Amino acid sequence: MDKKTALELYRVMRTIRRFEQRSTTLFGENKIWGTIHSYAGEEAIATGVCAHLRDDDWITSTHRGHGHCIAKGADLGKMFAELLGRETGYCRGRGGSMHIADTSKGNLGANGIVGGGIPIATGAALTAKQLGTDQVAVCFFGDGAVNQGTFHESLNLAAIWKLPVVYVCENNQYAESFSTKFAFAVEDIALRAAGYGMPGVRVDGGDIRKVYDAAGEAIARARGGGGPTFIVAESHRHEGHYYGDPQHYRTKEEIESWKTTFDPLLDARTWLAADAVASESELDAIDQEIETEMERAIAWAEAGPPASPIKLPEEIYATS
Amino acid sequence: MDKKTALELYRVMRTIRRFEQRSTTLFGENKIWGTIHSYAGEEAIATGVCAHLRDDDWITSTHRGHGHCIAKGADLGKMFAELLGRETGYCRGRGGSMHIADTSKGNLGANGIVGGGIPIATGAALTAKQLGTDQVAVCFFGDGAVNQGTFHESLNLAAIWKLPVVYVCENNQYAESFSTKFAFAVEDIALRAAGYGMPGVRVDGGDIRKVYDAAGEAIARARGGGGPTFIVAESHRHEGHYYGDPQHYRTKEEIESWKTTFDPLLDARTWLAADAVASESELDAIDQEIETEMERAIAWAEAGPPASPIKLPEEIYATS
Amino acid sequence: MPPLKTAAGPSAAAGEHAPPIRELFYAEALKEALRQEMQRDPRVLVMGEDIAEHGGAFQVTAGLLAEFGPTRIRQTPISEIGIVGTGVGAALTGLRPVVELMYIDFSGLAMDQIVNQAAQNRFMFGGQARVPLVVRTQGGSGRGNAAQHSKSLEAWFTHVAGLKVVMPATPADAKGLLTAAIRDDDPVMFIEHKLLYRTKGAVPEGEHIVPLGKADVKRAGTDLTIVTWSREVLFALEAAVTLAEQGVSAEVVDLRSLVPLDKVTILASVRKTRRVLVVHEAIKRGGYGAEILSIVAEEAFDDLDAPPKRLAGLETPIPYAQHLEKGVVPQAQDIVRAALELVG
Amino acid sequence: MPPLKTAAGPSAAAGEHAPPIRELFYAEALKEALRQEMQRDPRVLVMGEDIAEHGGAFQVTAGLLAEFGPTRIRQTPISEIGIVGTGVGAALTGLRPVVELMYIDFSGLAMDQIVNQAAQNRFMFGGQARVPLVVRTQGGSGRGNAAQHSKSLEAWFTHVAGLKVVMPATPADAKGLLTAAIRDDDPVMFIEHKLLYRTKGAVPEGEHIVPLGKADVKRAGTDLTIVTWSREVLFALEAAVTLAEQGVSAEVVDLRSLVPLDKVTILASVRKTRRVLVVHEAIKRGGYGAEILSIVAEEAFDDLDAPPKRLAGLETPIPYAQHLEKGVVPQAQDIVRAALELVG
Ligand SMILES: Cc1ncc(C[n+]2csc(CCOP(=O)(O)OP(=O)(O)O)c2C)c(N)n1
Ligand SMILES: Cc1ncc(C[n+]2csc(CCOP(=O)(O)OP(=O)(O)O)c2C)c(N)n1
Ligand SMILES: [Mg+2]
Ligand SMILES: [Mg+2]
Repeated sequence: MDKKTALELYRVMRTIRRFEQRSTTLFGENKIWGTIHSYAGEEAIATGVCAHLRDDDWITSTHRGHGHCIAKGADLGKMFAELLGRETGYCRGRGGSMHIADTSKGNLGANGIVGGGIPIATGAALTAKQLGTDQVAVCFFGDGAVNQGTFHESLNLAAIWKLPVVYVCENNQYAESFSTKFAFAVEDIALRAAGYGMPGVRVDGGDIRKVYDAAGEAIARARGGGGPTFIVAESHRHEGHYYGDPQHYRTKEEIESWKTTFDPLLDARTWLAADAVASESELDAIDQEIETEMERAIAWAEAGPPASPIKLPEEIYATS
Repeated sequence: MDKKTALELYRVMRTIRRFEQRSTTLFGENKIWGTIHSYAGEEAIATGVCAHLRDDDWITSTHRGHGHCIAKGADLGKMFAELLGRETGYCRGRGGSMHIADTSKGNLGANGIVGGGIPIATGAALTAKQLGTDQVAVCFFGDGAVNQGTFHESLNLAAIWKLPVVYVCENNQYAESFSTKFAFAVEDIALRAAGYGMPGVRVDGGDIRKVYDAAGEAIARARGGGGPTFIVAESHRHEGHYYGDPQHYRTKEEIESWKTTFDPLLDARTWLAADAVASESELDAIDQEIETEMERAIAWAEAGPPASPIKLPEEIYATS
Repeated sequence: MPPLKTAAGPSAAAGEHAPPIRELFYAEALKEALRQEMQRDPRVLVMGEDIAEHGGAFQVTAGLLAEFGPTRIRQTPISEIGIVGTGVGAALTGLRPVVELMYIDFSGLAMDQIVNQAAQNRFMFGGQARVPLVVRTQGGSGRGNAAQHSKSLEAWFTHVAGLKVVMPATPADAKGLLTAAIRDDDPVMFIEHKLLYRTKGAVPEGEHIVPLGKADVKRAGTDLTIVTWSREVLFALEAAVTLAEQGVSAEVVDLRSLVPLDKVTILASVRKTRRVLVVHEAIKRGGYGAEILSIVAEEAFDDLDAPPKRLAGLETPIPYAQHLEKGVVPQAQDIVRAALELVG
Repeated sequence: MPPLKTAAGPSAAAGEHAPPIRELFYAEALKEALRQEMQRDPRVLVMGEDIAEHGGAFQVTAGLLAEFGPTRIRQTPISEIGIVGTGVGAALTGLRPVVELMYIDFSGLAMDQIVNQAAQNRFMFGGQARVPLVVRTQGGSGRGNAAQHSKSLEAWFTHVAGLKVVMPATPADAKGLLTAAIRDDDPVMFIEHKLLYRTKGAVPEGEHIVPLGKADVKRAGTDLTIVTWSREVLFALEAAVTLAEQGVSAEVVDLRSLVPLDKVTILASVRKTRRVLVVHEAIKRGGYGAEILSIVAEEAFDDLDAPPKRLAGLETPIPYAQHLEKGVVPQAQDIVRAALELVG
């Protein structure tokens, strides 16, 4: 992987991490309403996948969607503004953390319904096929969504129609409090792909290089008319399911251990240095730039006007 | 297989075939309202599976349910009475062909919703497990139901909970007009079992001996606490999807060919004779008995009173 | 039911240099709308079960496979939530899908994609997207299909912000409303009735649009207003004839669009006749008839000479036996009886 | 919302040698009902997502895992139609399952099993079976969860023949109605409200049953009747206090059971006050308020001194921003305003 790509991937991952840290503090300051789900620990997945996508490719995202949104090129200010319920937010304060979309960059939206985005991404891929373009749709979802009927029906449709879609399961080992050990009778979730007649790939979601390569292959296959792929990226979330989750379902030791033994950013810094791709100071400089950019984005968001009063029916209908 | 069992299986299959032939003529005579779906050609499946079940074991059935109902020991008169809309029918004329249940024999009911019975059978198996009995639930459904979300969610639940349930897919190669060639990107539907972590078995649904053995093994495993099995019985329906189906989706040749090359009854008569289990005349005698029994059942049904007026709310509520 | 003749409603050809008229079955009128819109716009595609060689459970798409091929008449496995959701995604990204749910009774399988995804998308994402999706389905009893293939569930969809709900009663309205629904940029539940497919009526050739949100006075009258929709419109018109013979002049208002709702036409008619009977096939409790009656009671209370009344299906799943099935939903004579009570 | 105090309704302890009373949170009252019924009947089990170690999204099952173990507090994958359907099968074969749908917004995924299977089974099969299934869920807005986690969808379920629908507003009713629902042999949709879990009220210890189908006059009055349910009961009681200060005496009728419905109590109250305001959080169009208003208009038309009115949620998905969220559903002051208009 060339230096430019490597540093760009690092920059995106770091931006996501920092965004999650800052939204967490903002939530703690009661500036964010509702709930937020941190992507910390899973940054390599969205980053490695979206690096292969164009602005006119589509993604569908989840309740844990900040990372997908950033990796697809979203504006940080508009994201914070949405979390802060500002008119300047991506969804004018109507959506909040669980419902950020950025259609200008092909992000069809986060989804509060587990598995809800799977048929939607499948439909986007159908559009590409129907109109004969070379666009690709990528569908992000968690391990929990794999046991939803939408997963099953959608993967079968994509397989029989050979649609240009890549299904990316972010297996962070838990669905809220439910461990995959109990939610599945199989250890390797990617096994399910065979039943639909599509390739199933299991990858280390903590290593940006491995994710980048696996995603590159799958997206190229989709673009080339080779049909769908099911990727399972093994990972771990550093935080609770949501801000304030007491995490009774796992031990303090487990929680702490992942922060040190499973961190795509630490991992990247290690090999970037070891392979002499970038020096510590180069990476620190990037972190510093992100720090500045982040605070500017937050300041911009906080300066925005509150979400404007709802206008009906025009806000619920396009034709009225 | 001993002679008694062999002849009993033959008798059940013949009874189902004859029931379908007669309900078809009754429909033609406008004595049956609504719609009927013939099981002709698939008799070996219900027969071979239910032969291993006790009256206190449960089954869930489908819109093509006459065969399951008979194999589980239903009274032919009450079945015909239901088709004729009589008060003496299994469901007092409320259900009709698509909704026959016989709870006295553990038949929890046919279902008009494709895949609708799959979680219900799973729940029956949960009852057995929860109460610590050795009862087993068998779930019949078609190839079309395999692409329903209920199939997916239920098989996963049964696998993680090791429930005593056997899922029997009757693959007659079509879902209404849709060929499995196009509905699946895999040729062997049983492949899906692996993704749930349960055994998948593909069997020739035209050979009662093969069905009997495969089902026996799966049901014994379930009864013994070994968990669920997914069986796919390959078969062909001799008639259209429903009475009156023009069958534009397959050729006359195909339709005719199955009646001669895929008939579990012809097949059974052949090996019963070849293995000298029973003579032609013995089998003809059985057919004759069934003929008599069938006409007696129809006469009884036709003599029954029409479905009585609906009483509300007691017919919709058990507690009111 | 024998093929019933129904006239194209007065306003059916409204706002048009009235094109040639000839008779078509309701199913043919729907097909004509699909064909014309598919010819007009390559982004329109039809998805559903058994819509290809078989031509659809009620023959609405018969012949379209030959004309448009399997990519635009896209037959699907039995995966209701999968196909509706795929329709949502396709609609969000540039297609104009018409997805068929064979029976409205199956909508319970796809409800999440219809409600949480299709209907809420535009508002939830601050107006970034539009969802030009039509979900074609059919409901109603009368064919002996029993409880799981005979329900009338329109009320569920009227209670969702962001959906539009249409229920044509005549072939002309079927063509005009389906055309309008396909061209509409919002998700539309297009609900047909299984016993209307074989009814005949005059249908304009060529482009024929009936705008969403316009009720149609199918028969003018002075003594009471019967507000209804879908198949009950035919029963109401039948009843109106009988009532006329008994000296009662009934006005029949066919809503056609349940959402958006044409309150103006309803209230104008009620203020004229000063009596209202709301009729539908769905069970009464929680039915859309309650919404209509409530609007009248709230906004025209003092214009009423008698309490407003509803006539609707009995609170029971639809039974199989033919003689029972007829008894649980309003027939023409039931409407006559209720109307006479109201004016008497 | 600060923990609101609510008294156990007059009739809450009806038909009992009034047992000791103490205060519990609504969530605790629900848990007490679950615990007592699970102790009483080994066939009762609870199934749902995150109900074990996590104790449920709203802590209703917190602690029950330790007492009853993982087979009776059975945690499930995210498979809504699978778990509700499994509940139907278990109920048909001898268990009494209480299945939890974490948010009523997810019921669209399980609708087929609730409606086509659970609700219709008894009638469809001629009375051969019973379906003692309770589906516990919660709805409503007020926590910033936005469009897919804040809906009020009770109207859908009231429009289904064969279901019972319950929506407790107070801790005492929550315990009493859940106990009754678990002992009922029919499928019951038990709908809680996410902002009620932390409200406190007096709750009888030991066995406490509030029969399904009995409304409760939570406050007596003479000038108008406010018919409402769930969280809006608290707003109505708050409004009644303000109204009293302004010399208006409002009677607050809490339906508690939407199905079966206590028409007698509603009509008696309306005939007394001669004015009715129906209030609910769900959007107005197609809401259950229309059913209540229709019954009043049909059966007590001549007893009304003013047109009946509805006050309900705006026709929009629930927005995220806190200041917008409050504005789309009726608050106490909105009820005061509507009541004054009605009596003025
Ligand atoms: C259909 C549905 N069921 C339940 C929920 C509640 N819920 C929100 S997130 C979540 C866990 C999702 O787990 P997973 O898919 O693994 O994603 P993760 O949170 O681990 O990223 C659940 C159960 C929901 N939002 N939608
Ligand atoms: C959920 C649902 N979708 C569609 C239908 C309409 N339908 C009835 S039978 C059938 C085909 C079922 O095919 P399969 O499962 O293979 O069973 P078979 O008829 O071949 O025995 C369809 C699509 C239905 N009844 N339920
Ligand atoms: Mg997870
Ligand atoms: Mg089949």
